[in-house]
Amino acid sequence: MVQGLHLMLAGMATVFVFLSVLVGATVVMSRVLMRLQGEPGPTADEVAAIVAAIERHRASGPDR
Amino acid sequence: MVQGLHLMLAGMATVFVFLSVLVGATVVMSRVLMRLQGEPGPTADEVAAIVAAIERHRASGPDR
Amino acid sequence: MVQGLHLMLAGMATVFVFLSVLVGATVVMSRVLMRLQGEPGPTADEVAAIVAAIERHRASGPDR
Amino acid sequence: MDLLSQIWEGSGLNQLTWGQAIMIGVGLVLLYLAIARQFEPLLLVTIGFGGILANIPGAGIAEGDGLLHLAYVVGIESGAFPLIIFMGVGALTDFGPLLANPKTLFLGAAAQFGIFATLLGALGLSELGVFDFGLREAAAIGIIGGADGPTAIYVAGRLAPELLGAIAVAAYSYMALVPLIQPPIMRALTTEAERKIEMVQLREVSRLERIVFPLLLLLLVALLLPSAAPLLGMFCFGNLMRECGVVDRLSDTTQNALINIVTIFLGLAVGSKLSAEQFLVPSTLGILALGMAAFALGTASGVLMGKLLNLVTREHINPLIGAAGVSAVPMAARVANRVGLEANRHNYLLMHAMGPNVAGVIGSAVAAGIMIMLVGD
Amino acid sequence: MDLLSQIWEGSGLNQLTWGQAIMIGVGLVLLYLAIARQFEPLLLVTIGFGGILANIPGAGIAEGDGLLHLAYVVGIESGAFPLIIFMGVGALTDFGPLLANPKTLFLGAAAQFGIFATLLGALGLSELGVFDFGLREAAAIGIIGGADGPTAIYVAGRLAPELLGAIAVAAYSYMALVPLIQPPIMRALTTEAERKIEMVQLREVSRLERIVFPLLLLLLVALLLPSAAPLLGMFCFGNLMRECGVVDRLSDTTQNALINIVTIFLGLAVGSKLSAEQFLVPSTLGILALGMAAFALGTASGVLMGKLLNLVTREHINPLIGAAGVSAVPMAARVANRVGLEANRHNYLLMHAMGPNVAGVIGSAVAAGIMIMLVGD
Amino acid sequence: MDLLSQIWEGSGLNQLTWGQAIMIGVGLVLLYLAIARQFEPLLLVTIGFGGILANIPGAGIAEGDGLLHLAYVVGIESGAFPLIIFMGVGALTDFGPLLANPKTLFLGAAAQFGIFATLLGALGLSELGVFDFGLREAAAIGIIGGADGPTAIYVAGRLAPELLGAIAVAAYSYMALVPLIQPPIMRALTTEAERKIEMVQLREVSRLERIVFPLLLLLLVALLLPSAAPLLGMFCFGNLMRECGVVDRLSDTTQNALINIVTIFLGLAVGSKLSAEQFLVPSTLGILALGMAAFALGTASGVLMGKLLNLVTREHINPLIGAAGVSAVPMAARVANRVGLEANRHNYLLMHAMGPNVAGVIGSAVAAGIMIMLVGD
Ligand code: NA
Ligand code: NA
Ligand code: NA
Repeated sequence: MVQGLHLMLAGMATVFVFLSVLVGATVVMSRVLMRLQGEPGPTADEVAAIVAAIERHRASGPDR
Repeated sequence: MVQGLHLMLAGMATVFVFLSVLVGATVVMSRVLMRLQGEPGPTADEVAAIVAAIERHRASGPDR
Repeated sequence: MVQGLHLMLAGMATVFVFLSVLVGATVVMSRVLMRLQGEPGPTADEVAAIVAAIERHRASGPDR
Repeated sequence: MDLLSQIWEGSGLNQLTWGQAIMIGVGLVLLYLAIARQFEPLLLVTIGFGGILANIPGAGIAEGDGLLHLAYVVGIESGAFPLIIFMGVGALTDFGPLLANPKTLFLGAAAQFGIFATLLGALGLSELGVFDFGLREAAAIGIIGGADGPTAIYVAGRLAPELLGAIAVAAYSYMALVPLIQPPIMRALTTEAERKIEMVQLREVSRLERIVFPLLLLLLVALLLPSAAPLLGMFCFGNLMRECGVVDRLSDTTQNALINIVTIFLGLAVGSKLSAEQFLVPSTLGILALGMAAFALGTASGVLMGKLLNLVTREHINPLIGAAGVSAVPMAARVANRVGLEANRHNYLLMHAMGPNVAGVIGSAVAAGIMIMLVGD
Repeated sequence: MDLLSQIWEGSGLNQLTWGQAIMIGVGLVLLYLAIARQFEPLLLVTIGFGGILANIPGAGIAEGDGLLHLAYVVGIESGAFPLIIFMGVGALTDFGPLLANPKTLFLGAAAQFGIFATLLGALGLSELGVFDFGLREAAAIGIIGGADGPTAIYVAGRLAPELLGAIAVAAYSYMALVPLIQPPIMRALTTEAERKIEMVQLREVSRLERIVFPLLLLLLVALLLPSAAPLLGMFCFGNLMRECGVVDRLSDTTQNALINIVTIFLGLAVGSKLSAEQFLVPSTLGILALGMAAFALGTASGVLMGKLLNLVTREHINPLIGAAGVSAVPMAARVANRVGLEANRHNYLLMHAMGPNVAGVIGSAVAAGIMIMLVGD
Repeated sequence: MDLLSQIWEGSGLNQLTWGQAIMIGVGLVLLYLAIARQFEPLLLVTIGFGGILANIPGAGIAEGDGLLHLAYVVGIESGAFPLIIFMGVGALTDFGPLLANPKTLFLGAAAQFGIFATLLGALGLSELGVFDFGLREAAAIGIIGGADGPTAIYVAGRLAPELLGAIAVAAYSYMALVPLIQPPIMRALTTEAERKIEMVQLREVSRLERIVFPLLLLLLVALLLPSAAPLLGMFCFGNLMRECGVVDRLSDTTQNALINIVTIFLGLAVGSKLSAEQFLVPSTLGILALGMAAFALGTASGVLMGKLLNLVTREHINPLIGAAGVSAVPMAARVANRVGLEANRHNYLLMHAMGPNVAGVIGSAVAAGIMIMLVGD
């Protein structure tokens, strides 16, 4: 009975740890792959914002 | 040889008994299932006759 | 090493003998089957020539 | 050189025995019959080729850990292959015609007389010194008359494995020869008038009847003859999968991929028993002769039972369909149809003959069960 | 006559025990449920028929060298059949919905609570003297709550083979009963407002994500829980064949011929464990009761986890899809969809519920790995 | 807590060795090559995945009664899987181009020089102390030059099972690399004029020739080289089923369900030999180097034989098709076609190259038979 309780706690803990790690790994994997593939990729607005940001950065930095 | 003769008689007897029972069981099975399913089922005339019979029965029996 | 050399010689010899026999057998087989099946078979001209030859033979031979 | 002499010593030219050469010839004849004459090609192509492989000198394909011997041990010694084939046959069988006219089961019973008469004949001829078959061998030979390949292989594997090659070859060859063997017997035993008998159209059979029938048959086997349960159990299982309508994907696979795969290895494994020592013996001639007798007697008793039934029942049947009671599905039913058409060109007996035809499968499986119980220790 | 008495002695009428008669009845009931009520027919037709075959008196089909016993030894004792089925399930599984919404994996984790609580319950009731289950038996019973047939059979074959028949029957029966078991629990634990929650359309998942996911899962199993590697490894292998796009012919065969062939023999082999001595014992009732509790608890914890997730994450989910975390693919997802439609007739939860549904398969395979590591020596 | 430490001790993080980690990486590389580069995907997906499963620490999938080890014992130690695959290859092979131009068999013979030269090289390098291969190992490595997967696996399983993993990986990888390995060699050994040679259209081959050819080949094997009979016998059997026209259902199943099922388990079983102890050894580099040499030498000798044939026969052939004599069906034939088109864009050599291509399959099976006879005791 006590053995069963320990087993339950260890078991549920392992299940949750395993699936939590899997959630994390899956999210990271999806993000990495999306970035690699550019899919669905940044929208036109986002691209415009990024381009603007880069230009501002370049304009501001005399050290580059 | 005698053994063979006995085997033949016992064998053919068993084959016939088994298949005769199977014929009987199949016939009974088909009848029961046909009745259960109403298939092909009573014709319209038969239904009329049955209904009439029931009504006659009801009419005649004060005990019901 | 010497053993390997012998093995190489014996091996390549066997491979060539085997496949040479197979080439020969295949060629013979194809010829025999083509003849048996009459395939591609005699052309119409060849048939005409054969028929003519037979008729000449019949005409010439009083012994038949 | 040493290696070349080793190659020569290992060659077939050096090692081939007369027996092996003849058996390779037998294998080629079986392939010829299967391919050019279409004698039961699914089995005779595989058995014939297996027989050739088994007789390649020194290759050891049918011994030890050779592939064909493995297939034999795994699939035939264990009984698994014929049982799986029988499940497939069940999944391919339509019991509709039998259910529409159950009395045709009697025709399938009568045709099993060939099995038992041949058993008796084999024992009698052994007593006379013509052959030398014991009870187990005689029973295995008799089952050729069941005209049902997997049943014959199953019984031979249990009762007389040393005869399995010859028995399987005889069974499949005669099944292919049914169009030659049966018609003379059918014509000799019937009058022109009998052959002209037209039968009433079969009734429709409901789906529920089709589902219940294999279970009914299974329960009767369980109660009356458990020794037939492996064969008929798998047969009923295949048929239930076919008819129940809820496991069509299993039924499809059973009727196709599974039965085909097992047929290939069953045929090769049977071929592995076509060794010269086991096949080129006088008893093979005895098996071929007795097997032919079994087919002829089964055909005759099926037809005679048809005539007998006409004496005692109201609704007449055409006695020709009795010949289909030997099984040899569906060849024997087609033969009955053809002979019927000769007598009366509007008389289509095919569907009527399918009843006794599948009844014959049940009948010979029942006979096999009796044999195994009474003869197999 | 001697032979006739031998036939009588060998008959089922003479040999049948009450236990066998009852088990044949149980087999017929399973067939009825499978065929007439469509309870998991692929497995209950084969298990039910196998159970009947196993109880035919004197036939010995489920013992010694009988076909069903051979199937059991070859396929279940070795673990091969459930693993091959799991490969097939992998090849049939679409991880798209899970990849689009990975947090549904938590629902699949929570639903495994049913497994462990039932294990605890089985041990507690044994301590109270109600049942008599040891740790291995309790673990094997708990796994019924995984609602996943091959996982349950695999674990039972390893930890408690004597209970395998009852556990498999319970698992498949309750999977079929999911539409009856789950809705009351789902309604009791959710408010009308929760059941009405509409979820945002799932994003498209790229082919590359689908290919990488089974490999990612495999690597995590290898690093964290190798004892789950046989089950999850074969599952990932099947899924990789499905998704990689370069071995479609292998994937097709895995999804059809192979899984069908193995299902037939798996079912018959499980049926071979439905002997009276092993099934007609009080512990079977315990297994049925505890298995039901496991399903109910798993459903409840899945739903509650759904509610908990809504407390901590921004993007709300409908807690009904938590019930699909028990697995019972795809039945539990359909139930979630149906209950959702009752509350809001524009609320199609099916695709959303497929995420926790396949997460539940992973979850119970993980739980199985833990059990095998900690309990199976 | 005790259980948590048990879980940690059982985890891969705790148990993983460097060797296992590297081998998992090797498995992932094979999967990458198979999926992203389409290197022989049917085999490299299954072998690569099997290799990963075999290296999961503590899971024991490739040892004892683990599924992959069972598959290895049942299918590869027995020789059954490669033989069944070879039967399937036979059923997929069209001997038409070979029958239309039988002298292309000489090209298939010449290309086997790669096998024997590599054997010699392996022994020589071992004598020099570079590697440490005995006669059996050298023979098994040489057979990589046969460019034929099942033949290589069959021979390695018989002669050097400890090298089987590396040999199979080398064989399939180089078969996939044929489009890179062969063209430079082909161009170096031929003149522009030779590469431009156009060949006369192949004649039609009758059905009867196609049926008789596998039997003719089988009889020659039986008479001359029985040790090649298992491989070539099954190959001829598959081809006869294909061509005879009366067992199409068996042929279809052989070409689809059966070969697919066996491919899955063959690949997993080969993967089970990718353990760190057996694969991460210097001899693997030797096998990879020697295997590459075998491919190159086979290609060269095939091309040179083509040039030689043109010296002695009237009807010229394009020596490029000699390169197809190594086998690697149908990749090498496609390569010959492509290189031919580069020289003369109206020169379609594909059908002409199919003759030496299938001749190479026969040639390496003959070489395998010789090896097994002379080297395997
Ligand atoms: Na029969
Ligand atoms: Na689950
Ligand atoms: Na080759």
